[in-house]
Amino acid sequence: MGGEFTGPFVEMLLFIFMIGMALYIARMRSLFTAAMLFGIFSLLSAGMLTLMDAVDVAFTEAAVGAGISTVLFLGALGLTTSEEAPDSKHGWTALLIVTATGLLLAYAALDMPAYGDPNAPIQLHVAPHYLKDSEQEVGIPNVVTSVLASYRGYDTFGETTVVLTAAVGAILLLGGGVGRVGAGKGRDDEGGRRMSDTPIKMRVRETVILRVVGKALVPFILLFALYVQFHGDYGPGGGFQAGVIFAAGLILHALIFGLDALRRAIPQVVVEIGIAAGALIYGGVGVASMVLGGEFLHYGVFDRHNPAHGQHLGILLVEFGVGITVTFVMVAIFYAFAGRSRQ
Amino acid sequence: MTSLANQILSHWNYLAVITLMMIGLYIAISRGNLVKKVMGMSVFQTSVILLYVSMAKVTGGTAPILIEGRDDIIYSNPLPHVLMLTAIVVGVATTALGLALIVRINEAYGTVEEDEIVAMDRAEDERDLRSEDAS
Amino acid sequence: MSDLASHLPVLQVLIPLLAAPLCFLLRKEAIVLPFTIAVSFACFAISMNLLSQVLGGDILVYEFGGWSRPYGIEYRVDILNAFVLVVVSGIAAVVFAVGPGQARRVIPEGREYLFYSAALLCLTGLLGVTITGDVFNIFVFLEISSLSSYILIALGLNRRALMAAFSYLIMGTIGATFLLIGIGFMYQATGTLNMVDMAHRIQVLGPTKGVLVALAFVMVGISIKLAVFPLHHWLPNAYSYAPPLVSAFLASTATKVAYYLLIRFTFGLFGAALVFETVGIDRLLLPLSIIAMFVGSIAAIYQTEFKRLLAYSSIAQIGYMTLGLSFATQAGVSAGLIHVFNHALMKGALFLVAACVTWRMGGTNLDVMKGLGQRMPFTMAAMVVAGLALVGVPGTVGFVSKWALVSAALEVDALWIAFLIMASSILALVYVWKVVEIAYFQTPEVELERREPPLRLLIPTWILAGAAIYFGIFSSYAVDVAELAAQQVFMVGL
Amino acid sequence: MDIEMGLDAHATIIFWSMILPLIGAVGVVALGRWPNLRDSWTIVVGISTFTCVTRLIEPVMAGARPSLALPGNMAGLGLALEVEPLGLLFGLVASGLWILTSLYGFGYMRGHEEVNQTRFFTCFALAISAALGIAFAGDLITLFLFYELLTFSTFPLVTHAGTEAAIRAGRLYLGILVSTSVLFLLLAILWTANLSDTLRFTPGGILDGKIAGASAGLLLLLFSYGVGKAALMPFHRWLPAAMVAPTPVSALLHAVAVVKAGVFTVLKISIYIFGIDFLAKDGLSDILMGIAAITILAASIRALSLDNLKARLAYSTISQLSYIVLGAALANSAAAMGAGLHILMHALGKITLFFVAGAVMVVAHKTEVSQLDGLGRRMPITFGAFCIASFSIIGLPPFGGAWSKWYLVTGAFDADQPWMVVVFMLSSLLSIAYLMPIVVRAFFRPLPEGVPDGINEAPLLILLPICATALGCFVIFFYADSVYRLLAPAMGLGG
Repeated sequence: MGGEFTGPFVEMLLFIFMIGMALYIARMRSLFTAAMLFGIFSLLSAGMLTLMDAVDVAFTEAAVGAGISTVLFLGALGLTTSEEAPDSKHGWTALLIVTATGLLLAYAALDMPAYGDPNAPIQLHVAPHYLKDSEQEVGIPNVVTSVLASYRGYDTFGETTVVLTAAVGAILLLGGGVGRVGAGKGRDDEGGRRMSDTPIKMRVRETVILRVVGKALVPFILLFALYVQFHGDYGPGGGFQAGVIFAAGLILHALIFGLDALRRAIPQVVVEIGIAAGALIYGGVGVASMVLGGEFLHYGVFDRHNPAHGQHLGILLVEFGVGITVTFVMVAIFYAFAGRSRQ
Repeated sequence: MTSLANQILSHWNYLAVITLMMIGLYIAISRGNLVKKVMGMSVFQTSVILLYVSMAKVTGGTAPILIEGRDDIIYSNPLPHVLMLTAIVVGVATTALGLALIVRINEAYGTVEEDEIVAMDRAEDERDLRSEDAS
Repeated sequence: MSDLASHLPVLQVLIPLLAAPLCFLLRKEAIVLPFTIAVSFACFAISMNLLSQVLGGDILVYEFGGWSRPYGIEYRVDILNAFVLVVVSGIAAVVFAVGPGQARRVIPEGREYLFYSAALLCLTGLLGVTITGDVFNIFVFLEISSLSSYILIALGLNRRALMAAFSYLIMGTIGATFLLIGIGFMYQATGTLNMVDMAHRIQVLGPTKGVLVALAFVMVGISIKLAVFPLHHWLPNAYSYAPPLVSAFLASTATKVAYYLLIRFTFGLFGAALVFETVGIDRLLLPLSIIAMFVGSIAAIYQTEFKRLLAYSSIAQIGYMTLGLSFATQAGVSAGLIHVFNHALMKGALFLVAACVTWRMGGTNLDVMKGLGQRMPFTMAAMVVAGLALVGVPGTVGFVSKWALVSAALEVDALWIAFLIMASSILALVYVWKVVEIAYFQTPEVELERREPPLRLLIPTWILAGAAIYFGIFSSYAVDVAELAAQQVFMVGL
Repeated sequence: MDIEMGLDAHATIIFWSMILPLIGAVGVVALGRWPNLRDSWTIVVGISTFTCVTRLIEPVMAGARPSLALPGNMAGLGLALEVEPLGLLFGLVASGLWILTSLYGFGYMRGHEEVNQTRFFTCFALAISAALGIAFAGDLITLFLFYELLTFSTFPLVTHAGTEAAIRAGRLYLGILVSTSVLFLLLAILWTANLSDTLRFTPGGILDGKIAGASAGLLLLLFSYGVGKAALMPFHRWLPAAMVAPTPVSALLHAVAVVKAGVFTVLKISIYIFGIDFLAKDGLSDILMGIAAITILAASIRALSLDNLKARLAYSTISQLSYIVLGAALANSAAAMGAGLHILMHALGKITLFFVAGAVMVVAHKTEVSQLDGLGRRMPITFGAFCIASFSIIGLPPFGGAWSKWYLVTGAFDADQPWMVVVFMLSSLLSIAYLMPIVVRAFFRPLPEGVPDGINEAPLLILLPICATALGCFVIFFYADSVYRLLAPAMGLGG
């Protein structure tokens, strides 16, 4: 890293850019542009996160904020409208609320330990334990992964469930791309364009170069996802990031070769079973540890002689579960949006 | 006065994050376009992530991936990172759900502007009321 | 650690949590429905067992992954949250048996299992929020319950349900993010996420700026979820356009869990001394509660739709609960908790009546309820019973609540508040009686024969309505537990 | 051991006297399809209930206070029944007159061809059960429970006709009764609970020394106005409104059960919660006395100007109810005795008057006083009974009303309140003025042209109860002594 001198300048610059982006998002009437700006905003914040040593978070933010969220926004815009109506009212109350909230926060923030203070309460309690003892207790170098999957593994299980909930919602609300909700439950092939057929994407499909490059790229993306999945113990990465990247690979495939191609390869039923399977793998690991005489998610019991080894195994398995669920949830959400015809 | 300036200097990061948060919150509550609202919400949530991670930063520290055999390295606090991984996921789940709702709202109303939707609902109420009076 | 009993705290949440993805695999509604019922009953049984274990004053602690406090996440069961667990899982056991009802029409064909999955996720989230002893875990499970409730609300028949769900999503997310910011400041000040650890450290720390602002954000965040006046705007639309069964479940559980959080944070984490003496939250909460009691009730009087009327009534009833809290006395907290239980019963029953009416008439506009007293006598009798409970007629749970609340008010020598509580219950009589008159004295526009809804709808309705009487007459069960819980909150804190 | 056994037996009697009307109500619903069977069933239940209650006389006279703890506890307070003399008297009146009213009701409802008779008799039975609950309540909370149950069980009776007017009357009925009970009575009970560790009705009261001065006065007012059923002005308007109900309801409920439940409650609270001695201290009850006096006179004057017979009787009732409140407020033994006696005496008289009003309505379809000219000649027995009952209400010997008025006036003298004596006298004069013209019209005015010949004495089922209650007004004059002996312990007058 650049040391104490360059750091703040880069960070400040990033912040100035981000604030600019945010203001642009607020003002921009073209929603497509706003969505793209949001993607850039996420990317910048990922950069900022990296500067603040949160590589795992940065990785995820880049994949999710800049990747998935932007795709979702574009997808939704493809199905709705791309222009915001001129807005006239309720600016002042909102501004008042926001200013008051902001001042309150600033008031508290100024009382906080200085930025980067190594003697802040937060640095003296609990966290040192993770940094000092996780090597011995869990046995993997990436402390974030240790905490994520073991010390606070239950939170991560909850997080997996949140993702699963989103899939439930997307399928229930948008019909999983299989049928239209409400009026006429028939298939939606008859009329209207699909999101995957919006002009930009149509051009994608028609451009030979993109097809060729894309085709070559997809396997590498999937491979990279697998690397991220299983390398999470040692470096940034893990089930969540891997799942998102894997899904991104599949979605890219669908964008190039059409939704139906992907549908044929991975039917909706498989997607749904996959979603459930991932969560059940995670829960199953926990239940197995209970059966073996430990608490829920107490991986140490998997290897009585070498608890750290058991921890390692447990983390590998739950990360795998997360990866599967996230992959299929992302695909399910993509199906749900993409399969929705435009009115 | 200088003490306040010092305070601001040593906390500039937090203040920048708070500014971002408030812009996000402002978009979420003041915009009439539903997609914009969700965008604002996302900006808000992303900024909260920055807030947490800012707390974790230790000057001169590095990412909390242990390097064997080195005791002299300062690591930043891994716990907020873990928490924010969860928060990001929660955020994207919320965004997905919000957008799914917007798609349905657009199908039902033909618009994603809050004002127009409210106006349509009100017109519908008035129509019901009139037909009731007529009967 | 091997015996099943010691795992009960985690099983309380784990069973519905795992059942939700299992629904994906079972798929057929004929299997998923009994499965869901079995799961909700198992939850109820577990919660009863947990309550009986902690009533003596013991606190059950379950450390996830075998990691001890404060490094891991722990579940922590005391009387207070065991009581709320019983309410939530009990209501789930009664309501889930009914199935999606009319919402079936908007669910994609063959995807009914997803409805059950969403319902189970909602239950999971609510139970998880209640039982946990870790502040960040609260946020995670709160989001599970919130996201699933947005989904469930969006399944209402009217297109306005979508907008209601969306508004709730925005408000709910802002609320949750505020809570997250508050938790962040608390973490920043203490370095820990474990509630017990955090409470101790906040005690030592005292009212620093960070802690005070954390308090403000946590309070606002929870108040949005709880629909405390004036942060209640999402609630009427959400409850009136959601499928009635969803309203029945959410109205009797979601706000209750939020109320639990309010108690937990004020008395457990920040400590009553800080919240009430240093900051004086009560000086804000008390008038807001009273305004809510009146604004909610008066708005309810003017509604022309049954569920919307009930929704506004909920805002008033939430005012009673927060009023109890704002006395900052043991009697006040106990009164609030009693009302949590009682309100769950009566509001649950009333929303189930709305479900019955929807089944029969396709909607719950007050117009269509004309003359239903003769055409659906059992359903409407349940409405009268639960409605009277809402008014606070002796012999019903509503009276028990009112008694406790007014006693608490008199204990702090607030005769005028006592009088206002009474006055607002007169308003409840007005809006309840408005519905009764419509159902019994007005003639329907179209002549209908007498027909009751199917038993799978009628039985749950009457279970709750019956309970509203039973626990009104045999009130000591609930009252004793609530008093013990309040006592523990005051004596032990966390 | 024997005493234990004895008490248990009494508890059983209390239990049955409470539960029988409920069983009756269930039976009425079950037998709804067969009117004759249903009505016979009502009578059987009525007689059994009354018999049960009468079996409590002996032990209570002997000084026992049979009690029964009800299952359940509301708000952490157990529900308890305890029979003391005053409650027993009220219970006897309510359950005894129920039999007669039922008989009358069959005749009336059939003669009037009313609909929903099953619902009517069901609610009637429920109301009686609630009234008995009030009579036997052992503490304030139990009393409040049954008080509210009585309100809600009588609501369907008031709105029986289902017309717009009936619904509006129902709103007023429920609105005033529930509002006052919740706003004032419940608040007063809670206040009492806050002051005292018990809510039991205790001889001598429970409040002395725990509250004083203006607060005590306020509490007394909260209690008095909280009992809306006592119809103290200005919360009296529900009673005339409730007259839209079928006449049996007006007769039993709005001349006996409901309104007497109200004044009974006031009396009971005065005696057993405040205690007569405490009330007499420092003129605590002076304000209440004034309110009662004003109600007595104002309602009487209002009665004078009303042409509708039932409305006139209703205002007469409001006036007479305040006799009892005034008796309580005078706060001495004689006045309390007068008040207690008046519960019975006024009940007998007023129910007769209402029975007659109903009979006229069924037979001649007349509702206004001005339409009654000459009817006494066609219906001599009916109007004879009316005359007797009027004398009793006015307070002439040899009818029951004379006794209660005697004790009330004595009490006013004892309390050194000569103005109250004047009030009683004035009120008697006024009651002559609003009751006697009716008798005079009926007997001495000529029958107007065009009255069909068919108008004659009422059917037997109606006539019989009328005669019975009118006879009661007379007979009780001679047996007032035994009622006195029953009540004496409660009023601190010794055996």
